[in-house]
Amino acid sequence: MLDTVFWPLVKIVVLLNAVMISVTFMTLLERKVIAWAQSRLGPMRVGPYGVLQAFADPIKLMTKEDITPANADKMMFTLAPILSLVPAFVVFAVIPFGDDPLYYVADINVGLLFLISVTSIGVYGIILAGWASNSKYPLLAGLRASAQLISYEIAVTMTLVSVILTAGTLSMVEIVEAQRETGWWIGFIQPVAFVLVLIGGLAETNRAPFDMPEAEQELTGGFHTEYSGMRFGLFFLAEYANMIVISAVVVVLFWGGWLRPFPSVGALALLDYIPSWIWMFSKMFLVLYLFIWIRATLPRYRYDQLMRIGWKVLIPIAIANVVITAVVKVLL
Amino acid sequence: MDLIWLIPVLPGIGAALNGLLGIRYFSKPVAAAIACATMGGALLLSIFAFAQLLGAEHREHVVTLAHWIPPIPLQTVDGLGAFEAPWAFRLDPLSGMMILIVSGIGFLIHLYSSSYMDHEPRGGYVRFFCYLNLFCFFMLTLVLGSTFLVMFVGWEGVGLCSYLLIGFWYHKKSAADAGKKAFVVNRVGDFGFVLGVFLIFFTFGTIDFREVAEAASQMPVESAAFGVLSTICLLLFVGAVGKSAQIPLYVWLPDAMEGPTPVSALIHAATMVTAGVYMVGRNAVLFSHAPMVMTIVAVVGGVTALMAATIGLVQTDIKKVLAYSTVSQLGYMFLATGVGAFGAGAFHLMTHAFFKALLFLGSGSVIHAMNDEQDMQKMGNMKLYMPTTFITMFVGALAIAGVPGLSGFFSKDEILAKTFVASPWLWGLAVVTAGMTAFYMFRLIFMTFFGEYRGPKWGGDAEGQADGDHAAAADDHGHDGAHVWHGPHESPKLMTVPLMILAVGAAVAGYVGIPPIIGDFVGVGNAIEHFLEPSFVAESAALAEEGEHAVAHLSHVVEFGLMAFSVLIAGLGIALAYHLYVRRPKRAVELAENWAGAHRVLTNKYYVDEAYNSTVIKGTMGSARGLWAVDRNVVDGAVNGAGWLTRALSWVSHVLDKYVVDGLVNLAAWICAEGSYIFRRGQTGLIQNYAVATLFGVFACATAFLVVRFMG
Amino acid sequence: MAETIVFYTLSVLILGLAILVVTAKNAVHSVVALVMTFLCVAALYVVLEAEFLAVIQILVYAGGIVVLYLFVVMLVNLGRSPEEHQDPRRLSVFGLGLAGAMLLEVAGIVVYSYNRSASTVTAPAAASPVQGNTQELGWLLYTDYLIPFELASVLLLVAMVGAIVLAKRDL
Amino acid sequence: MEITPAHYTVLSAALFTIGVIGVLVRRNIIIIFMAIELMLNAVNINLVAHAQQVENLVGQVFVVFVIAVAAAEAAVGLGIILAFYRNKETVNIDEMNVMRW
Repeated sequence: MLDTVFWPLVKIVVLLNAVMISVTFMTLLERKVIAWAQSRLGPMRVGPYGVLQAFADPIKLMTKEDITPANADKMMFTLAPILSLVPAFVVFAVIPFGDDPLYYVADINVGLLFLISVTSIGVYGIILAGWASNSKYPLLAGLRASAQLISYEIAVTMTLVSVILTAGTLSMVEIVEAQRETGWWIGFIQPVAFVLVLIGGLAETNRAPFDMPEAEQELTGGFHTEYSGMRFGLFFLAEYANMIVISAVVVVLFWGGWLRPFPSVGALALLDYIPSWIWMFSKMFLVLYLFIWIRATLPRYRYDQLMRIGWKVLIPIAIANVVITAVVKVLL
Repeated sequence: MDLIWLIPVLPGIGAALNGLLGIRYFSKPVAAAIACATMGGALLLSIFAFAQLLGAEHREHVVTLAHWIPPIPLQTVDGLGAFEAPWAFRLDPLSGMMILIVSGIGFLIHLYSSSYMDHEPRGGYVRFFCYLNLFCFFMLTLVLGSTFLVMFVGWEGVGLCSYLLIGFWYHKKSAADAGKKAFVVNRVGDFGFVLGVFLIFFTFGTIDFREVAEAASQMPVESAAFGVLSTICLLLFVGAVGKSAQIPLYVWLPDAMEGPTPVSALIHAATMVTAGVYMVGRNAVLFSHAPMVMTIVAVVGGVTALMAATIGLVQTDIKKVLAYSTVSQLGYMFLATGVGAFGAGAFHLMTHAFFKALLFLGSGSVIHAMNDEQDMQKMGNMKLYMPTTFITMFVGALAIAGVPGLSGFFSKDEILAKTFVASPWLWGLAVVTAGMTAFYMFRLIFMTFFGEYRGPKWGGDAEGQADGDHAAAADDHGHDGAHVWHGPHESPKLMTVPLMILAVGAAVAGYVGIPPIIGDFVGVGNAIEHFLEPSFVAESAALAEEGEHAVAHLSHVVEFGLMAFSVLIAGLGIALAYHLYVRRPKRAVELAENWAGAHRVLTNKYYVDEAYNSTVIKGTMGSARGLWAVDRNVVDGAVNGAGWLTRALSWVSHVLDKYVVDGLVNLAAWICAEGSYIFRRGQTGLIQNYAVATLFGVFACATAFLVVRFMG
Repeated sequence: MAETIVFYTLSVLILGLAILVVTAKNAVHSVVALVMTFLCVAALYVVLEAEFLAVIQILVYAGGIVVLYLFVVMLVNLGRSPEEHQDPRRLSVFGLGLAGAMLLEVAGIVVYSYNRSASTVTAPAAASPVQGNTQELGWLLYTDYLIPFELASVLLLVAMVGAIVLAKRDL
Repeated sequence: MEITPAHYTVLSAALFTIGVIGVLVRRNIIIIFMAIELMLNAVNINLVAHAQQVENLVGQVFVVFVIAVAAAEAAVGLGIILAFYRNKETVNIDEMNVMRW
């Protein structure tokens, strides 16, 4: 009972808190990085170099008035942010942050599939938020967002199939183990898949340059226009949690997870003294930094271009990649 | 030699190109170039093939291109035979000579035409070359064909082209009528030819020339009885008579002069009309076995020669003179074949092709120069204006008249010699004809080129201006539609060069067939006769027995005498012509007045056309009218009566249908419609009600199951 | 014990949400209830040791099909309720009763049958060369059921083409 | 109390009946479609439960096929609904009777 219920519950609590705290610092990091990219300083007032801004923002959100529009569908209006947040948190259950069972909640044999399917639930939060607001801009944004998410989900899933073929397993832990055994990170074997997953990940988290659902100029803020206070905060939390998930997935699938660089080179064995979770987190940080960097650099796509790229470029490339991978796999 | 099939096909391609694309898209030079190029190609191929044939051991080569008609079982005299017709072409000495003539003269005439037809609008010009090429295609098919059927394709094809070309200026009623006449008259002959081919297949079970000849050579010579071979030959000869314009079917040829002059030269002088002679020669073995028919051939040929020559004496239209001359010369050829001298006939065919084509082209040149004037009475002194034409035509006239040293002398003399052996009577006819030939040809030359100019005046230009200017004028006057005539002038180079080539041919072509009397003297044999022999003679035991009389040779003295006599006669004819038409032109008119009756008969061509008109044509029309009347009154009456009866019956049926049958049908429908009101209520269109019905069915099944389980 | 609790909890959730699907006035509420139902059914699959199916259930049903329903519901956003017009000839009440009766009958049959033959003779599956639910399922699909599997892919392709043809205003 | 396949079967029957009722009673055709999905799920539960009972995965294979067919059905069915809605401005099944008689 202790092992099956208690410790997992402890791990879940720790993990969720860690995620929430890291999200707060993510927002700070993003503001700072974009500011530096634009030759600004970013938040400087709260704490030294604005470090405490990370806590100021959540406190502000939590204390603001929570408004529900008069003609909104109240039940759905409340349900939507929850539906959005829950899948984002649930997927953390299958992500291994280190080589020891201590560092992950569960290693289920269909881990990757579980991850894909649970993230696909997240779309309901967005679409219902748009609909429940009973306002035309959120509705449009919600429809756009869901269309975008579904489209790119296909591309990403197809791409992941090639990764699964390469690793030969669906379990996240075993995928990393497979990379240790071959000595090659899958990112080197499947560079195309990596690029596809990166692009798809950006799109699925509604990040620039695919931040169509929250395009302020067109939709006055997107599907959460009518939201305020903590309910808005939940959406916010879900988005950044999703970013962390994507970064973790990219690292686990392509860049060896918690493995040190060149896991097959014995000469670098001294790097093993660094704990595995530090490798994991540093790699995730690099990926997250890349996301912010992209946001600071690239302009937003137009909606039709976005859909066209998804259907006419990414999906065909993903399918071709699967076919080539399968053929190579059979031949080897 | 395996490429001989290309010889006919090349002009065929040209015709297809010009006919399918050219009439819409090609310019005049392009069309002419295509036509001339294909003919030139055919000529080159013919020369190569002929050269190879000369070098070959076995002088016969058959190329089978494809199977046209697969073997069909048909009834023959000895049971079932397989009627089979491959697309096969046969090259042997006879056809080799013919393809040289056809493609050679054809090529020259194509060249000539490209200038002669320049007045035509573009469409007509291209159409002309399409027809001309098509004609060459069919003519070469005819001479190269290895079976009667392939030959017949060519035979009918040239007839068609002849019709098309005679009626080339179809807007002119006389031309259209002449074409029609040629076609209809030819039909009579073709009918005989087809019957002959049928009989051949029925008799021999094959239609291949070689096989037929071999089979025929095994049969006895029908010198006494008129047997099956004689019938075949007679039927074939009917075809030849039609195609080669012999009595009684010659009437179409003079009328055929309505066509453009190159056409007259090519089709109605050099090639097509000789097809009959070629066909008889091709079937020499058959004819050799039917002496009675040979006699008919000889007599028909002789009589035609004389009759046409007499008509030719008085004609004033330059082309009509040449047309009757052609008929007459063809008569000569038949005379030769009729007396068994197939080689001599073929030889004359060749020389005649040269000089008659030359004469026609020359006359065309003159007509051209005279602004389409054909009446010799309106010409005169043309030698001043067109020296090249005059010289070449003069050579042609000398050749046809039989002046020693030129081609006509050799071929004609040989025919005369062979005829003398067979029958002095026929020889007499032929010699008289020869004299007349000399007379009317030189009458033509003298009326046209000598004497005073009698034609219409032309504007501006002073008489006797230098020839060069006119030639230059001739070159550009073809370009404008409103063709202004600047007086007689020499024709352009494209027309005169073929004339010169033909003149050379007419002069020297005879030397391939030097008669024994001279040949023995100089030490040269009769090359052509020797060359052609394999085509005419098959290994025939039966023939060899009776062969003595056919191959009997004349002594040199007799032959020399005959030759001298014919030369004398020809000289007399020329002298008479000179006397009557150069020295004392008035005398000719007086003569015509003194012999007014005979002159009228001759001018009206013995009233043959009128006779045909009043008998054959009137008879046909009358019987047609009678049949029409029968058709209208009896047949139509019967049909109308049947129609009335049907209507009456159908009215009865209609009444029955409407009230009885329809009533029953409507009753059934009414019952259905009324009955459906009850059931329609269930069809609500509510799909859920249907689902309820389904569910009810499931429920009933489950209930039944339960009932059976627990109650039963 | 744990299984019993989980089963009954999930059963109540499934049936309750399913009733909500059928009775909800607002179609969007129906759709949300449907998603919940499917998630609970997925959980039931996990209980039944069918992890792969559970994931597929979420991925395909919840993540795919029901999103499609939601889309259509939003696109067909009517000014008037589609339930306004009612044909007087419908047999809804009769159908309702019939369905209830059916349920009772089936339940009776099931209970009776299982009580009569408490333990069914199980046909043990042929020894599979691979281990694990997903692998075994894949093995079956790609060996014994290869042709139906390929046919299903063709069916999906046809459905895709058909849906595009139907939905596109002008091709 | 042990959970037997009978429990699952009864659950399945209940879910199926709810689906049937939805099909028979509702007039919004989209909801009818959703009710059909419920019925399919009821069948799936049955299949999976018995597959576990007889320790044979064939039942699960069939569930995979059922899901594939359900996806196809949803795509085409919703396409038809959209096309119909464009023409008639309604999704009420009682008004969809143009092919009656």
